Amino acid sequence: MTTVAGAGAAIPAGHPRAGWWGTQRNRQLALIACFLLPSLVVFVLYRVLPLGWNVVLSFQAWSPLKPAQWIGLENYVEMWSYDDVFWVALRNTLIFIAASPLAIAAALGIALLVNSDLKGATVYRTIVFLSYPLMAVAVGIIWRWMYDERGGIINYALRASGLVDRPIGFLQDFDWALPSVIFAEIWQVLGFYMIILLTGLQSIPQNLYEAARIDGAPAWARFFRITVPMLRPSLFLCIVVGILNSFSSFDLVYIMTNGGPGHATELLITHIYKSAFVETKFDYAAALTVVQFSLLVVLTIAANRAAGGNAGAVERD
Amino acid sequence: MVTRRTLLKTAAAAAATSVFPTPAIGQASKKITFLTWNIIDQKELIEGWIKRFQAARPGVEVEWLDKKGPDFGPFYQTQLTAGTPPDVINTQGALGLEYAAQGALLDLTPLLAREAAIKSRFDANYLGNWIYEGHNYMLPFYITKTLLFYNKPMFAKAGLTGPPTSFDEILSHAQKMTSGEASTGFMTLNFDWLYWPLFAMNGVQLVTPDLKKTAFNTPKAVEVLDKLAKATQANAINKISWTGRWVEPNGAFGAGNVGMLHAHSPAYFFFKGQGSWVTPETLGVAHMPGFYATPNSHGLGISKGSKNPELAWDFLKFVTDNGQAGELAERRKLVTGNIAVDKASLAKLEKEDPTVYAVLKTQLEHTDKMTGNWRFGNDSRVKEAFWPEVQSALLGRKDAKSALADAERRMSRELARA
Amino acid sequence: MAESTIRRATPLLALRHLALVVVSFVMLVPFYWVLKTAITNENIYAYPPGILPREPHLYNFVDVWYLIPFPRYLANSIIVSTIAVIGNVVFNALAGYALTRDFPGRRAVLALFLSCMLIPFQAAIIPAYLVTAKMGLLNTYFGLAFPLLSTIVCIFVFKAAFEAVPRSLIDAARIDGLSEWRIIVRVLLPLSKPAIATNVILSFIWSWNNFLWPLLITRDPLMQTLPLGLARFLSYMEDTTGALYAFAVMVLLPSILVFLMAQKEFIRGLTSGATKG
Amino acid sequence: MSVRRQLVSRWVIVPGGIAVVTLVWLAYVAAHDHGVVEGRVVDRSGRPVGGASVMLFERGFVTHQERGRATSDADGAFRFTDNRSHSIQLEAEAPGLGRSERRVVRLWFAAQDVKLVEPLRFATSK
Repeated sequence: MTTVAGAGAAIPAGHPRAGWWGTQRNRQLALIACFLLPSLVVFVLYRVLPLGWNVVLSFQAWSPLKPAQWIGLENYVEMWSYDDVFWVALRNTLIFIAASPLAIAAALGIALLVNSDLKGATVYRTIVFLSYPLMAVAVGIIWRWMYDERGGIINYALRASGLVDRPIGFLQDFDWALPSVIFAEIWQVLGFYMIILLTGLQSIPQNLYEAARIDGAPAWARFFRITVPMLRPSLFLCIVVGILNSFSSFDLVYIMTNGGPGHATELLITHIYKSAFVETKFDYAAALTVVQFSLLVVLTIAANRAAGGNAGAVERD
Repeated sequence: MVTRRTLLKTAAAAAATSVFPTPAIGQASKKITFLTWNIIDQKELIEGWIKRFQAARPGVEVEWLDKKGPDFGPFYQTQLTAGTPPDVINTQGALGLEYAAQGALLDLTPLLAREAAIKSRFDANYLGNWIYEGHNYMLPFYITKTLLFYNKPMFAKAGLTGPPTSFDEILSHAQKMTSGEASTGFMTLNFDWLYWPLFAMNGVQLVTPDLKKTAFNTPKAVEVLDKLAKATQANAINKISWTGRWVEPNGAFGAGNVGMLHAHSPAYFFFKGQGSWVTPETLGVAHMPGFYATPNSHGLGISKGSKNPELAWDFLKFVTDNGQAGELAERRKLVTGNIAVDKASLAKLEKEDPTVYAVLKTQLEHTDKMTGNWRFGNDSRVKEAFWPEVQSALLGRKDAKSALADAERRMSRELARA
Repeated sequence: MAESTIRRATPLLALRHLALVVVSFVMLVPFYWVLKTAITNENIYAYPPGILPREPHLYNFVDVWYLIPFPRYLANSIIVSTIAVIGNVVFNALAGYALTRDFPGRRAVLALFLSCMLIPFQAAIIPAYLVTAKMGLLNTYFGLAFPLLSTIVCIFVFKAAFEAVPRSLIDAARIDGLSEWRIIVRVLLPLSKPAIATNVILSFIWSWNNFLWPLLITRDPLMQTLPLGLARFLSYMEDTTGALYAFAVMVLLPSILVFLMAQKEFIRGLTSGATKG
Repeated sequence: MSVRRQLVSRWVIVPGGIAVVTLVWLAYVAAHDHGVVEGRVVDRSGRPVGGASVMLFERGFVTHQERGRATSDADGAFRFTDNRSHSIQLEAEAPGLGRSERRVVRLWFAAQDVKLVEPLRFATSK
């Protein structure tokens, strides 16, 4: 403080910067700003700018080499009143997202199990995580084969065990395709949820449990009064990631079904990608992107509310 | 003064090039980029070409890039937007036409007019696959169209003497060879309109000759689609026909329990690699009834944004001339659309590898009967509007009538937008 | 539950193992197939599927090594991923900490971060490319790593971990006159080892498996990363070949290694929380 | 963490260990990659075939290219010294005997020196 005051004195009085820099709080603010800066740079360059680009593009008619011209809401009108694929993709995307809580619940269960002094917890943990780092393309190929109607191991097992008499074309059947893709997606992402939740569990001070135990709170009570509230940030994170997966698992869907059969597994992201890079409708794809973005924002806000606001932060003193 | 300014300029330029490792931008030496479509297996060959090309032209540099189909679009479109498109590109199917319509490709018509010798190199019908609104945009690199492969032992077992000669015979043959799940009768590839001969041989037209209006929603088309759907439900047509892409159908045919496969010539090498049963005695090769076939050829074009279009054209001529094309034909065992080359290599193959010969021969026959190769500038959009609906019908999700109605509605919209 | 001190009755213990074994089985079956196909050349669409590998061998791995410039790609991947990991741990920790402090516009920043997460990269390709080109980072390691230098998920991992650290501890440190920087390094990070581990693991995996971005910004073959080798295998042999799966395994191993090395922190973390508060 | 502790941490040991193993392996490879391929050619009854020309095919991405030919000496032995590949096929051809079976030889690294245990065998005999 004193040194700073001195510095402040050295500079002609009333110099705004000196005055601003003078207070402890402002220096704190400057510091916080510096802390945020690197990340902000990355996100502004690779997230915010592209979003802006998409927003602008969504009101234009453009393709590489074609000068952009403003066409107002045409792209959106097209989407709303003519593109029936959009509505299918929207529905599928929502189903896709709705499935993630199940995965998270499963992951929580596993995390709790492997977070103890259980023998071989490390092994289990590793096994569950194993699938996450696998390249999505490889995962897609493998599951496409597992689901295969003739050579697929799943049908093979189902029939060997006499559960079904006719093989199921999981990825070819209009009703099975989406659930099958979702299951494969969960298979891959389970390990991710698990370590996020593990990280959360790790940071719960044990003394809370001890205290609770001394008060004679039963296990379930400790779970709901301590574990769940303390896990709020991690759970929130998992839910957000669950929402993200509706597009971050693009590769998987693209490899497994490419949105088919018909449009049974068409997600907004596959529709966006195909519109842009297969049909070269970049302008229309931009409109789709904006819509998907808004949708996900709404969902995230809802999740945030559910997690008690502040990204599920736990306020304690 | 002047000297100093120029000096500064060059210095700045040098600095720029060193700071910006961006290729093809602001480079002194004459450089072109050759972007191929999924032919990385011929690394040795293409690098050899480039060496020779450069040797003959001092100060010229050729950069070679290869992308797999799904990655090609994103890469090329991005490069277009950035103003650094690869000079010479190799695309598959109708994509070249779309890029042409997009204004990405150089119109080769004047160049071909200038050098008749080049134009006469190629099979006119194949060359014609890349004519968009009357202009040539691409030259054949290597060419394929669909044909009918069939499993002779399965034919014999079903008491069938020869390949089908009509649409209904395809279905009846298929039915005869079908027994539950153990074996299915017929299978086709479905991407890029490859299944279209099935409709063409029934006289179904997709669009009016001017490509402006849909023409497929007819009672006949409904009947055909319905027959195909029923045959699929009965397992006579393998479901993979409508759901698989490349690996599944060819893999299944290679597994030896599918009677017929309608696919283009590269399929042969794939299922041969998969199926030990494939020998000259067991594999039958024929044309589809009515000699209809859908091409899926590889073309070479020049990006309009090329900094050295003349050099690019030079390279195009170099790659497609007898020497280079000959090597490609020999190594990849394919036909190039270069008449002289194909003649020679087929003559050679006739002795060395009768099956390959039989397969490739079909590629040069009845080239006037090619179908499913409409010169759309928005082919993929039309496809996206048409195929999913038809697929729904084929897999029994929708009835043929309403599927075609929906397809018509969506396709008409795309055609109108174009 | 999370508490480690209690001794559990054996039947319950057995039950836990049972549950985990079942889960493990489901997780491993597809995996088994990756491995099986990697050590054979069987057509995976053959029927009926062979459960046990027929005449297994390891030559597919040799093929992978030579059919693509594996060593070069590997080196590139390692460099890029290392840059990304360092960037993530440092930047995310800073940002994560900043978000635990309250300052004007905090909610705005929070909202910005959250919404940044919701933009799919597939839709950002072209602008991202143009930006990178403008910065002259095409064909450079830094350009490859840049978009992944800081990831929001990991920022929130840190934020959550830091928030769980008792305030009293930080206040005490502050009273002792520790600078913010010191507080992070000396107080928060040591208590957030699991968060660090998670950051390392996830950022490594993400940059390691990144496919689309390297595909677009590296024209120079010498700058390409491992996942791009995948395209080469798919390109001609398609996906029935053993080499492809051998490749997948070879690309997977480093991630697993990093996970195994980092996950020790999850166990250590168990006791760390208990000490203070 | 002190410098010493960091040095012995797994983050150093594991990569270090891998590096060491790699170096050892590379050393071994360097000592054994002269591209020598040796073997013998015999006819059906196992008698050595002299003057048979042996072809060496090299594996490309999907194809096999002929890379070289060698001729077997009086006791059927042949020797290539310029193999660059990690996956080759050998086939012998002799007047009156036709072609031998095609032997697939896969190596652990490119140009690995190798000696065929089982000789190339013709289906027919003199």
